[in-house]
Amino acid sequence: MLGAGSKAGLVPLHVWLPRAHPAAPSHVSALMSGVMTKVAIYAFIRIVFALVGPAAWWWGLVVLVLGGITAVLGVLYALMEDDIKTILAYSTIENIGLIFVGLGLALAFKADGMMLAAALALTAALFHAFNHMLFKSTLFFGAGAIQHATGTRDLAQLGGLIHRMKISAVPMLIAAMAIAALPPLNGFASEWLLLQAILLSPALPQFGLKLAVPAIGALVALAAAFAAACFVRLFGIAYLGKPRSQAAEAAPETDAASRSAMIGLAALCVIAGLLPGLVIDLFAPVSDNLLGVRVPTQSGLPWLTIMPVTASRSSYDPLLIALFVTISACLAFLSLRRFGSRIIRSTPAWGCGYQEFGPQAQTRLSQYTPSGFAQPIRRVFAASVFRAHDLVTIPPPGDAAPARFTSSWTDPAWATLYTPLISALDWTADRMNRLQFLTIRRYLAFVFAALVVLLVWVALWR
Amino acid sequence: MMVNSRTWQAAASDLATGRSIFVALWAEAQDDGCIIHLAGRPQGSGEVRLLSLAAPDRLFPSIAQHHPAASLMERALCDVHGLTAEASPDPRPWLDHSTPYLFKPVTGDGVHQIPVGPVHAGIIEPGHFRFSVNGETIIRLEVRLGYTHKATLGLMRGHMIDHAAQLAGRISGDSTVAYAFAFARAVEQALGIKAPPRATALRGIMAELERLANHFGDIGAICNDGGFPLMNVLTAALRERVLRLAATCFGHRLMMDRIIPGGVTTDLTAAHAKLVLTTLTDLRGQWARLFELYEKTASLQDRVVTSGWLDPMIAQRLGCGGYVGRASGQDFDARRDACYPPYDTLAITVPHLTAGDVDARLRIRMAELEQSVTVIRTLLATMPPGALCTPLPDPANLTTIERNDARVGHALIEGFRGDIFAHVRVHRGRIEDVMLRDPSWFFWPALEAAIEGNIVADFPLCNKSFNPSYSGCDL
Amino acid sequence: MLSPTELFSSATTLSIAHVLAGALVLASFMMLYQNRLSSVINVLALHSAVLGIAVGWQAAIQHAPELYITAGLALGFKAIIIPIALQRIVIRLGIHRQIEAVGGISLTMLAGIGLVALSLVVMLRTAAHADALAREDVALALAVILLGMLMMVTRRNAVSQIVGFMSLENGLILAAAGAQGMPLVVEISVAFSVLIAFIVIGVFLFRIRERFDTVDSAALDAFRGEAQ
Amino acid sequence: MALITPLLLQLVQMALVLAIAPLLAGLVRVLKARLQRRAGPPLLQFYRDLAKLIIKDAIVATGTSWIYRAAPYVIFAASWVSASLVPSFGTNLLFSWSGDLIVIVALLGTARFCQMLAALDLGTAFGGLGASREAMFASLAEPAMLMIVFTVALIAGSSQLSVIATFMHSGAAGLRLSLGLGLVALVIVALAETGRFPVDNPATHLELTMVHEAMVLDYTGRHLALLDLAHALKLTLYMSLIACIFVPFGMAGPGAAPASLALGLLAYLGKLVLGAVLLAIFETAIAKMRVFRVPNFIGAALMLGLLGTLLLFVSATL
Repeated sequence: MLGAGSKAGLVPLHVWLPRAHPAAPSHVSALMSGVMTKVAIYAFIRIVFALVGPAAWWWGLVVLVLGGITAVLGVLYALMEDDIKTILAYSTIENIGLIFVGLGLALAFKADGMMLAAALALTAALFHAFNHMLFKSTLFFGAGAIQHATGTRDLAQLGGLIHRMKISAVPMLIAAMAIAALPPLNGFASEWLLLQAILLSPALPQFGLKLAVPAIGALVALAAAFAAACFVRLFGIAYLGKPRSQAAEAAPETDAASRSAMIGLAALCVIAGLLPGLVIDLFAPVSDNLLGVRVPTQSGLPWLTIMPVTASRSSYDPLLIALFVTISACLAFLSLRRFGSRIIRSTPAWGCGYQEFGPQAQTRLSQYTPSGFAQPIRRVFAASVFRAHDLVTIPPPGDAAPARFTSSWTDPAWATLYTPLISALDWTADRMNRLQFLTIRRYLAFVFAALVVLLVWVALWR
Repeated sequence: MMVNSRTWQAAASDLATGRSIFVALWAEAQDDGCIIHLAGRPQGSGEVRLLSLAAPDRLFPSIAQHHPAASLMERALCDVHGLTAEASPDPRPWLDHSTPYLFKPVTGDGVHQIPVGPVHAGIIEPGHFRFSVNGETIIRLEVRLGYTHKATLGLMRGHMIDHAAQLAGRISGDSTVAYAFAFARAVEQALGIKAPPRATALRGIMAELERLANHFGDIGAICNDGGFPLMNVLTAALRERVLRLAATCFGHRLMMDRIIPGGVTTDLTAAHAKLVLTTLTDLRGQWARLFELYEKTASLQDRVVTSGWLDPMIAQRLGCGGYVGRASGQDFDARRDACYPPYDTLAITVPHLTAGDVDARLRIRMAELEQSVTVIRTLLATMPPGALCTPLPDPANLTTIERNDARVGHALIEGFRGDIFAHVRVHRGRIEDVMLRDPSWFFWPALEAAIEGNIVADFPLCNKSFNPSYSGCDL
Repeated sequence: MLSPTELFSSATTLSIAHVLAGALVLASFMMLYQNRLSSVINVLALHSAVLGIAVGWQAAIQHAPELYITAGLALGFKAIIIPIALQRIVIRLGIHRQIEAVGGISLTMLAGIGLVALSLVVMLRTAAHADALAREDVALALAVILLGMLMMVTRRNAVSQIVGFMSLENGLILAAAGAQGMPLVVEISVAFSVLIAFIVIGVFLFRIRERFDTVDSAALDAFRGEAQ
Repeated sequence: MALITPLLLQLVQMALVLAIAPLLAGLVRVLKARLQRRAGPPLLQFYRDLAKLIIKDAIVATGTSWIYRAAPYVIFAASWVSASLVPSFGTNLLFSWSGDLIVIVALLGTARFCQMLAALDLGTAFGGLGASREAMFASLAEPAMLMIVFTVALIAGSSQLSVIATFMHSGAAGLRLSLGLGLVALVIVALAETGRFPVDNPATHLELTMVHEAMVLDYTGRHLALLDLAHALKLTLYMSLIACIFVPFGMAGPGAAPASLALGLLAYLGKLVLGAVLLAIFETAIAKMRVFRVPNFIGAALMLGLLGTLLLFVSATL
């Protein structure tokens, strides 16, 4: 677990990953993210499901909790980073977390003999691993194309690339939407399967699992929502808006080989998203092999729906949904053409009459910066975990000095795990010393804590 | 008093140390260069003193380098008269919009700007706000005005007093009574005449009615910008009743041109006086319920308490008057401290708080509403009979001395925003030099300072709680 | 007049009791969520009103008329008189400023969720043989008590600590009412003890205020020599 | 024949939500105005605005890409399809199996993704402002919604809305605490997702405080019409969702007679009017929150949803 976890990038063993991945050339990083981490997952599956005998249920719980935390923290990192490849590397950590949630769930189900549910969870994990390979490779190719075209990976230097990298922007957009788990693309299909597996958890006999799994479900949903924010930020800032540097303004389109590779991978994302039944059936032999049970065959169902358990429980038909959305959009388009104005005129966006925001402006001061975009999330979510902190100094009236802004955050793994325990010891000693000076509220807190500890003890050991 | 450069600098350092409070800075064009006037008052007093410095080569030692409150006025007068302030910390133009404008510097990673205005979505005056932000965190706010520079003071110079009085009443429409009052008092002082007692009582009533109407409007608008529109529609109804009362009693909703140098133009009949009393009693009952609503709406309290905190130190340094200063611990009210009729016979208590947030500025307004009602009631109860206006001396019938001597007068009048300063020099019935200073000159820099630690979304709320006048600074 | 037990099936009467107990937990959460004194007090009124209804319902389904008195006491004292008095105190003290929750609202609520889960698990484990709904009601009552303690621990302001204490007591009464009624004398004494505690605390508050010009209990700490 | 009726009902449903969405939004506006003692706009003003916007030429900012022009169509289509998948007057919708509640929520997520991209495409401060705030709110609203889905799905044994509605209608769920918690949480999420008080002010003119409006600030003509309609559809969707899960009374079941369908329709409209009244009262009585207080508010929904799910496990062991 420790070995596979550190290889795959589970928190808190993740620290190497975001440093190594961006350092490699793009196609190698694509390979690293897409394949190498999967090797670890493969090893984990092999060891835990096949080699080690029957697993205890709490193994599943441990994997679940680690996976859930990894997913959320990974994507939070990604949201705060400015370097495209580092963002992608952190997002890999998130996806590994999601895959481990699926694996943990499968372990737990298996330990309790719920083989069908275990097969569903395992399939979801494998499906997600497959999807991740597709869209993450596309994204790394795209990142490579950006780096090649502009010479930078810093989001703060990019912008407006969609106008110059017209073709490669499209697979990039598809991959971004897929990794953000949006229907009808493949990322959503695997996440939907995972959630369906989570919905089966009440049947688990252990109370701890029953209570933990929905909480993990909340973490999965949180990670998915963060991922959407993260990739809106990545795509929206790199490709949309106006260029933030000369290099971005003059970026050439990437070469045909990269383009076609990206398009091919993105097309696979779309196909896997629209026809998830086929992919699920592809993984059926694996669960058959490992668990002796397989998820019901999906490809024969009418309208290519997927229906993991029973029809009355849930079903999802991405093809039909996509068709509906397309038809509705076309209907809207056609009826507006028929009944409304067809003219589109174009004028510069209002820049308050200032040259620096006008059509001829060189600087793009009014556009959101990547760190500005992430600031609300950083302030709300990262303030405690990452000790994210913004410091503003405004000189008093009449002082001509510039106003200053600094923003900082730290990786809690470094701060809490890798810094020596000595400081903790110091702190404890210090605290012991202060026990005698407790306040009323702290006395209360101690009584309260003692009560809670007692209750926990009753809950777990009685 | 004409001074030399050394005394000038000494006066500036007096301002910097807080021994005296800055009131106004303006310039007057002469045949040979300019004369710069500096008005100040001792700390805690309403007695304004003037210093004048000749600037023959269009150069003068900057006041702003010692005292930041003077910065905007210094920049404005440099633009109007083509002067240069030596060693000025901020030599950028203020009214002159012909050149590109450099906003104050900001350093740090990931900083971007949000430009707002001068065209706004609401019906407000033009002003440009430049926010340097990182996401929601405001790193710096800078205000740029001067979009409606009307050269009002220039239009007044050389004209007859009655014409100038009309212009004075139009400097900031919401304070038309206060401006007319200030101008009239300055002219009366210059000409050495006194308005009849009945006229001063009526002036007081009008000034307080204006205060009532504007405070109602402000309280509603603050709550509206805090996302509580209900309060706005309710106070708008109260404001409307005050305006209609003014229209009925004085013939004009805003009571424009009702105060003239020498007195007032409209009398208040006994029936109308009764109407004022009954309306006020009725309004008072209504707003008591509104304030209860304000205090009990926890979601609204959550918005206003602690938002837009203005440091009392900064309020003091900038010489902020009115509700802005009084909410940040400044105990100054021209009605009490400059002691002009009709307030000289009344006991004015000045409410002041130290919290300095939006809530405090709103509570000051509420306290002032109560006080305005008391003042109006007292004035109505003790209304003296008599003439409405003392005629101004006819320029044709002046003595030789009077004909050759220009006469100077100034006044400090408490408008609804704060103390309005008026200065005139009259010569043969014409205005030679004039300055009318709005309290907003100090609110704008205070707003820029108060935004520290606030987020972008709270700016409209903070701004509304200051409610500075654009027009008053675009003279 | 028909009693509820005649009107509804026993499952429905019990599930209504259950929902009322749950509503009390919800009210406790609402209390944790508030960060303004006057709204905390309003939620206390709501909390006590829900308690009154819950106890009243218990009285009806258990045919225990003495419980009506408890319900009446809860409604009269804790839902009306004490909140009004506390509001007056707050207004007289002039503390309309924000009360800081130690460690953020969301974190506190998350801890609250954990406490609810804990009390459920504990009750399921310890009272496995008891009647299911009674067991759950006790579990919910325990949750209310724990949340009340949490409220006291996470708040600095003395008034909100009092409110937390009152909600804690509400939880106790709920537990007692659920357990097939307790003697009336106990109830009355509980109610009176609350009242007395309230009066004492009221006086106490003004004393603190007089001496330290604040009701932030951190100021007391400073006085005790622990300068923070 | 067995297929024709559900198909017809599905088509009626699609037309219905599209037709009444502006009416509902207009009704809320009128009610709010009345509560504030204003006359307010006419009830049908929203339709007039749409008609006016549609015949006007569209103006787009220079330098925007095809995403800016395509986004309104995608957003509108996704909102319309999701709204059509929520059972309103009858549970027997033909395509209800093509997506469960999770899919509906995710489809709205797709619409939001496009909205945020379009806002960033403008390259102005307000687009970024709206998008970054939306991202912050959504990152809590989506998990909260999912916890509500969990609660409801675990009670009904399905995440399929038509199954849930049938189950709830049958009364088998009974009075459950978890459902109560879920309702409170869903109301909070609905307020946040539809940009109502206290999260966003749909009627504000203050650019700096906007969320949704900031993202559509530069849209004009038919594009704006689509976005406004999509926004109104979202409001209808959430009201229908609350009605469908928590007050399914009067809904026509599968194979219902025309009379009961008509009754179902009446009941549905009645529920919407009631919802509009409650929303208007709530919005009048409360002030908008500080931006950084909103995460607490939506976070409370997340906690309640989680609590609802946890309590459910306890109840399930009865």
